[in-house]
Amino acid sequence: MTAGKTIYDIGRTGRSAASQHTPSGDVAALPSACLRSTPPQLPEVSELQAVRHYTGLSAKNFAIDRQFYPLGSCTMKYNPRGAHRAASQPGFLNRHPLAPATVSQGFLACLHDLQEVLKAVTGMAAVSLTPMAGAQGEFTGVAMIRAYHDARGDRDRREIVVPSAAHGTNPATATMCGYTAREVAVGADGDVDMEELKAAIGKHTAGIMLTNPSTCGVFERRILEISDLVHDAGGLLYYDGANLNAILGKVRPADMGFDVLHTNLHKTFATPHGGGGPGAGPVAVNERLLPFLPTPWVERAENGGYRWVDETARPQSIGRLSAFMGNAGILLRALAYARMLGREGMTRVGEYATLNANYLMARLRDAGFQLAYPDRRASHEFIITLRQEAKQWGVTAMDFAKRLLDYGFHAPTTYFPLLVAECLLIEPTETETKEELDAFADAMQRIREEAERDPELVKTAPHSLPIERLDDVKAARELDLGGPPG
Amino acid sequence: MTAGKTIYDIGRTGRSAASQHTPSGDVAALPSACLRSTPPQLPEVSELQAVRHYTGLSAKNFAIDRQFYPLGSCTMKYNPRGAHRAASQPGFLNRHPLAPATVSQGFLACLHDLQEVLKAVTGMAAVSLTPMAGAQGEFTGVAMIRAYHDARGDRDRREIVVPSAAHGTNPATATMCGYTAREVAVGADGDVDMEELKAAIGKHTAGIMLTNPSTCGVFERRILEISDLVHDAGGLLYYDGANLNAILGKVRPADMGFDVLHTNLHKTFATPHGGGGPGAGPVAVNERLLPFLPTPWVERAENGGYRWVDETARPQSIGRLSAFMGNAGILLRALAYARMLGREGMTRVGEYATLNANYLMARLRDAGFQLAYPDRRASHEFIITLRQEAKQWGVTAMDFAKRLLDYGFHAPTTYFPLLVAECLLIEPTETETKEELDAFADAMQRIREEAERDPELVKTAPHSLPIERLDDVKAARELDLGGPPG
Amino acid sequence: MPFIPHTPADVRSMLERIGAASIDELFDEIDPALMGADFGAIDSGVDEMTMLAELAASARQDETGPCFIGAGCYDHHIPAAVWDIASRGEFLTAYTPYQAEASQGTLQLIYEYQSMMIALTGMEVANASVYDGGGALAESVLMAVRANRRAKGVDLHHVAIAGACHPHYVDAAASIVRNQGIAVDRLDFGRDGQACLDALDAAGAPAAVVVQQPNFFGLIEPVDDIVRIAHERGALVIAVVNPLALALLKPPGEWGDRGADIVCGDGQPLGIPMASGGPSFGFICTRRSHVRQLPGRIVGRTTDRAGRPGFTLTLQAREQHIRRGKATSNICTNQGLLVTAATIHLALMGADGLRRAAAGSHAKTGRLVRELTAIEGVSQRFAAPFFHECVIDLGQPADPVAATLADAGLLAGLPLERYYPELANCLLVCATEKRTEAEIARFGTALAGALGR
Amino acid sequence: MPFIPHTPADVRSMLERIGAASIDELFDEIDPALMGADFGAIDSGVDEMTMLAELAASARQDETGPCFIGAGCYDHHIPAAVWDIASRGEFLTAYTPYQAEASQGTLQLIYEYQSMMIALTGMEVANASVYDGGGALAESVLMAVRANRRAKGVDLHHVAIAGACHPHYVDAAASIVRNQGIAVDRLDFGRDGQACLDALDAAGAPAAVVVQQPNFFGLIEPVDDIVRIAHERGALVIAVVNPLALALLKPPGEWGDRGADIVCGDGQPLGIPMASGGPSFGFICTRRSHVRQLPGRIVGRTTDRAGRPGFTLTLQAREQHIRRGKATSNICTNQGLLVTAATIHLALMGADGLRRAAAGSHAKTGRLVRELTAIEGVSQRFAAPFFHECVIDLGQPADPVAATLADAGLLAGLPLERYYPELANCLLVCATEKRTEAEIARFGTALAGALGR
Ligand SMILES: Cc1ncc(COP(=O)(O)O)c(C=O)c1O
Ligand SMILES: Cc1ncc(COP(=O)(O)O)c(C=O)c1O
Repeated sequence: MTAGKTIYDIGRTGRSAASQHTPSGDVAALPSACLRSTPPQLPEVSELQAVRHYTGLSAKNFAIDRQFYPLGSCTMKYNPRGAHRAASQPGFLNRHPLAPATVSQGFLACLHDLQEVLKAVTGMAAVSLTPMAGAQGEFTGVAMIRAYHDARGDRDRREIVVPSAAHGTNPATATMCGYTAREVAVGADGDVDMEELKAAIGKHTAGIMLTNPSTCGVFERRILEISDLVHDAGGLLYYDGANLNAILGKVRPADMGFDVLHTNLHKTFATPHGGGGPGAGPVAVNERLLPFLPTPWVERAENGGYRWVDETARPQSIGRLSAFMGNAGILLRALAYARMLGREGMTRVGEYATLNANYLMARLRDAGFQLAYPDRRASHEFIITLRQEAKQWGVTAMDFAKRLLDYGFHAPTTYFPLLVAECLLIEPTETETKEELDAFADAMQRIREEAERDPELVKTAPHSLPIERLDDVKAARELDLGGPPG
Repeated sequence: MTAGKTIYDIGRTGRSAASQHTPSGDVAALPSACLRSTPPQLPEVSELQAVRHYTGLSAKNFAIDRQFYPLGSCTMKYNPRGAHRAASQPGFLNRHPLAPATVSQGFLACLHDLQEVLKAVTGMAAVSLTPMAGAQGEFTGVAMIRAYHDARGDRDRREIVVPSAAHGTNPATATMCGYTAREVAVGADGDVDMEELKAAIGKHTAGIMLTNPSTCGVFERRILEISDLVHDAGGLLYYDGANLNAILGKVRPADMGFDVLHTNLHKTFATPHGGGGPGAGPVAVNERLLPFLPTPWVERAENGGYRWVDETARPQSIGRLSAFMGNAGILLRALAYARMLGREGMTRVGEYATLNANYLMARLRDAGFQLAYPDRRASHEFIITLRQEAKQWGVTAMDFAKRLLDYGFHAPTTYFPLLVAECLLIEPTETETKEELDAFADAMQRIREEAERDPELVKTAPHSLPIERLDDVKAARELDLGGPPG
Repeated sequence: MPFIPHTPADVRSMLERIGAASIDELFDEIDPALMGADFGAIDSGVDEMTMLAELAASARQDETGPCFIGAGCYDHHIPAAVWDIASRGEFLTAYTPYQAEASQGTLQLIYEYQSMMIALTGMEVANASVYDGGGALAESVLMAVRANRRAKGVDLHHVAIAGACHPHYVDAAASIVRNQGIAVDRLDFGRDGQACLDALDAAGAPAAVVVQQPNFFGLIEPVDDIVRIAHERGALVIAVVNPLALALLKPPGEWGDRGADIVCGDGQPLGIPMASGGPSFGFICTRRSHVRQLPGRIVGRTTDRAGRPGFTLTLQAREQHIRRGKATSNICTNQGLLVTAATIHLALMGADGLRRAAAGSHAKTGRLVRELTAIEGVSQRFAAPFFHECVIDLGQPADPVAATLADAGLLAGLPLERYYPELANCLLVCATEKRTEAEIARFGTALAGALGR
Repeated sequence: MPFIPHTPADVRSMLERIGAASIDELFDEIDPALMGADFGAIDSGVDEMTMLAELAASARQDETGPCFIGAGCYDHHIPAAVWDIASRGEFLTAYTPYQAEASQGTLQLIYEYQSMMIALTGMEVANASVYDGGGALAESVLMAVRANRRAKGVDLHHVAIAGACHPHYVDAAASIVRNQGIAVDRLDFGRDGQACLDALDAAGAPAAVVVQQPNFFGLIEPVDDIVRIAHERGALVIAVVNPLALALLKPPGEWGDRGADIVCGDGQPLGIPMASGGPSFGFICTRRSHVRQLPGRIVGRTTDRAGRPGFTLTLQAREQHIRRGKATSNICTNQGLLVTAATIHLALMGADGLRRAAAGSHAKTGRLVRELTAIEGVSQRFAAPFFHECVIDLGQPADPVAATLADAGLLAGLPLERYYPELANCLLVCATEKRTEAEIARFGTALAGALGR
């Protein structure tokens, strides 16, 4: 039994997974000064020990394949195994990134197909698949906005406007692109405060980053007005596609006036999150930004085949963002998913994600929970605030979250967006059943009763997991970040 | 959450895993009288529901990849993932069993290689890989013994002798082959009682089935004497290879005088047990029985290639035992394992399996447990008897077994062999670490203390699993064997 | 040391505790004369990388183009989720669920499997698998003879096969039951390829009558009549079925006067790769009244000490580990992992998905037959309706034609001469739902070419 | 409806509870003008079987013979267990471990990963991954500039690349850091292909000096000297390393006077398939004193309420979800699953296994170089010792030769003209431990043929 032990703890000097020992070789040609004097301290375990240890660790995770996982803004929907299989074909796994295009036509065709799908769902003119996650997509988009202004000699625009509900990656991206993030408030109805926005926009404005539906779980109704406002001021609009799942196949960001966007394939296109990644955050642009698209991407050649487009063909490109072409394996999974959904299936995604969210919102409302935006439709997600519960019984949103784990549900997103106190951002996704939503609502209701009757029980949760609540303060104060034992 | 629910319970009319719906077709050409009037009542679930349900069920199993699993006689050793991978190559998985030999040379070469390995480790003249498990191997072997006697016109031999410690498949096999099983006692030292044996053997004896080391966990020391005795009486010797792991690469059954045997590839050759199978039980024979070998098997052709041998070439063969050639995928896994071990690795298997068993036996003896054969070396397994504990504290072998589950160990084999009261047959295998054996011995010792101090605790175990002790009597009395809900 | 975790220090301290000087000493009860064998014929071991390269090369060698052989093993679509889940260590590396509390995953799954097989076959109980379809037929014959042993006027030493049953199944059953003095009589099939009711009428009073639906030639048998005739003579009826076909066809439980008595077959079409024919699994279903004659594991639902529902192996008194020489069978290890895959497969397919796979295969084979018989001199041998296999007469010996096509990377079907000399010009072909229009067209073109048309 | 479980009855009762008449009504806050888009350009959906057939055909189209390209992506052996475990749903379908108690599996694994990376690099702390090697270099540059911002006389707008660093890494870093006003200066490499110490001497006072070991040409760099010179000028040293090479080579933590300050690279050689270059993962290790400048997730060990050890994300105040515009980076989703695979890989390989893979690759490349340079007119471009890549001069333009060999199914290495016009006759070749003698001989023969020798 290895409970609580690390892989180092179960190792012993001289032990190994010997069938992984490939034939070695002579290193006499290497100058001894460049060689290491002692071997690195890696674990010394048998193959069975490694298999048992990591299989055992996996069992300590919640995951979509095990639990309902209504993490708002993260779109934890079913990740089809067929897509995983499709991307795991030997021909894909063994392809070298620098293999000549002549022997890569199958792969290039797949990328091209995915580019076309993304153009169609976003309404944009061109797509680059290279960004490796949403945040890298954001970086790419804002870097393109900057390249656009720079190319026009319009160098005084220093600000990127973001709503206060924006995801942290938005302002962080602005900074990485050398801009200042300027936050504008969100009104009581969940839409951006138009007065503040008007005050914020001007000739210093490089652009605005918006997600719509927003992370407040509502659709920004004045989006066309905002678009005009920003464009009239000479700024551009960036669409954070993290929430595209809500409107997939129904509304195209291009039609809302956006100039550039990323999509999170690991959300909307159902590629697995992998315990923290990998994702993929392809960017799509309208004609205006097309010259700046990052490389490489794929286009059709005259002979009907496919070829890479790189900096030589696109001298204004913002360039390369990674060593190769992006998270190819994730792109293939997304393509597989898109093929299985097709046009009709995509439309249904937005519809049923929205149905599930509105239903669960209604159930929780009826169970006595306070909605952040009670007069609004939920998009694919919605917010409840436990302000009341915290004040009355001292039971916080975090306590509810931890107690949900005991009931076998992953917790919703907690304390985001920051502007709603004691909030839970709940996103059920379209792939969950009504029964699962009902069970979750029932659990929430029971926890609420517990919070009133026995607040300690909730405040000290979880109680049924391998571990109880962890001391985060200690973690940050007495830093133990690992390192080999000796 | 679906705890305790069956897949039927979570289904709903009209729900489906729709991406598994392949294009249908017109069935008008089929007479309506032969068609079913209502669809079969299968579960109606979404793909996520199925994935989550069966992933969740898997988590309710103990398995080698999760726990120490010292199930005596079953050789629960590490099942290398590399062997699983090797057998899962598309070229193997997509091969049709009746594909012509001309396009099957890769596969046939693998089978031939495995036949050669098995000939070498057993010392026999020929091998047929077709039996699908140990019991089918036994059937095959005894059917060959019968064919041999029949071919000689020696039709009065009606008995197969088995020691009382024999596995249940041995006498059951004798019956299936039209023989009567005659049991002979095992002596206090674990060896067969020679006097009884002599009395049992005669001209009515078709043969004897033995496993050596025996299921008493000791090596039958008078094996050569027994062999002479049986052969002199005109009988043949069958070797039940279930325990070959103990002497792999050290002693060849042929040298002990056996005429025919099976090997359990799912034991000695580390192919996974799969929660009840599949296995493979290839048979090996000496020259005497070669004409009777079941078909098909593989031999080298004159052109250096490989070809199937079937009944046309071997008219005396006992024939075919299954629709195709056996559990090909298991054979490939065994070959992969054999290639990784090689000659030296095989020898080590027996050595370290024996070391682990003798060590664990010593630890348990020192902890106060009573050994069934205290004066003997353990082979790869050994027996303790909890007669004392049962008498003194009312805590049985079964109670110890169930309580071990709480400590995170699978239980050893209980109540087998039948001749030792309240016994546990313990087989650690060579792939477990000393630390694991120590932890198991410590747990046994603690349970013994619990049995003395708080027998109820042990008698009502397990306490930490998803379910408590099950009512087997009720299961057999109030038969609920499933069926669709409606 | 591949897979052995012992360090030199471990070995020393373990030997010390044992009180032995060396590992060799642990073998000191074995006659030294037995220990001298030379294992030099076995090569030295190689690392996993090298082994994988070797076996991958062998596997690659056998890759071919599209497969149109059926004959008991079919190239159907298998949802990716099936083996992703079935290959989880918790299913793959567990043993038979003897310790029920630590094996609820496998046990509940088998219970669900039994339920699904009951639904498909229209029977009342199912076991947890036997080795394969051939073995299932053998066990079914033995079971029928035992179950029918008190019937009057029935010959317990004979069972009759009505019509074209898979010859390998019949061979396997014959090899196995022969040892218990039971003969398997193959009755003639009619000119139309279906079971000949007259032959059955003339067959005396066998203990059981076996009929395969669809039969070996892919044809629909008049099962209602066969069951009625068999039952009139006191024989039990053993139905050999393709479980996928049961998504469309009348379940054996409803055949004739009171349904078949025992239903068996091979589960390969339910999510099992062809994989050279194994591992797959055999299934047996029967009436509740025969459950004590059923071989193999059976899972039942019961309750635990706290009254919660749970699952356990039951009726073990039928089995060899309890009943020994008097058991219903010697089977111990069965084909559990394949049952795991089939259960997940059935759950994912549902009745609708299964029906589509069956109907799609039926339609594709129809399409193939039209393609092939459009070639001059090529015809359909039997006119009766077929499910997803069909006997095609090439008008010239089929074996060399199939060999030519195989060399061109196309598995054209099974030449039947080996089994039926009178069908030397015939190929048994099959197109599952996986075969594409392009592949079918390729077959047509290649066949026409091989026939010189 | 693929992946959507709703029955019509579900939809009805859900809408009723919501108080809406239809699903469409749920979109009534959206301006109808936005809803008219035509999605007809997207094809209708297909079932999993059809999708798999399509993508398998594409994948098969690109299968080639042996790969001798390296250049940052290497065809090493990956133990079968690595992805069998990493692909378990519990790792594959979990999110970032925000709820620590429900994510101990991933968290402990990352902690173990951090430990292993610290061991390999000789540094003090590691993060839980960034996107890839190129991104890791970019983040390292930004980090170095931040960490060095108080140094005197250092130009925070420049970093210098000493010698031949992977051109794609440099490009990626340049594109990214450019926006913060940082220029990446490529210093010349010497005639021997190694970093030119004189060029470094002349480089002014960059905030950081980047050196890749082994460098892009596979050559061993004089890292001790480079680190010493850089530190003398107040620059921080960023080491770009191949983690597999670190099984053999001196860890960056020991280079020069006091070791490199930041170590980054791509984890692909640690159990990640080539897969067209992604997903893989970037790693960054550094000194403990710089930990607050490290971007990305970091896991720490702590205790739970009961005092038991457990793991959690820590130092989150560096990250965008807390610090927003002031975060060390905008990174959120990283490459967790690949870290999972790499951790299992490292545990299985151990120091010995890793060393063998490295030494084996080194030796195989030596063997390859001998094979190729035995051809008349073919030579080794740089004489310096190499790890497992080498620049081969063909004496004629390399691009068409590589194209010819690719058409023959052999990936002959990377033609360097695109990156270095002066190396237009050169191929960068690599042979990992997986390449066999036969494959190397085949390369020799094919190359000789293509060159007309
Ligand atoms: C609204 C929003 N924007 C951006 C991101 C960043 O995407 P990624 O994590 O893929 O970098 C997220 C991810 O959680 C998000 O929810
Ligand atoms: C001693 C012995 N003989 C025979 C067998 C039967 O082998 P199988 O289960 O493969 O049919 C076993 C299996 O447990 C066994 O332990």
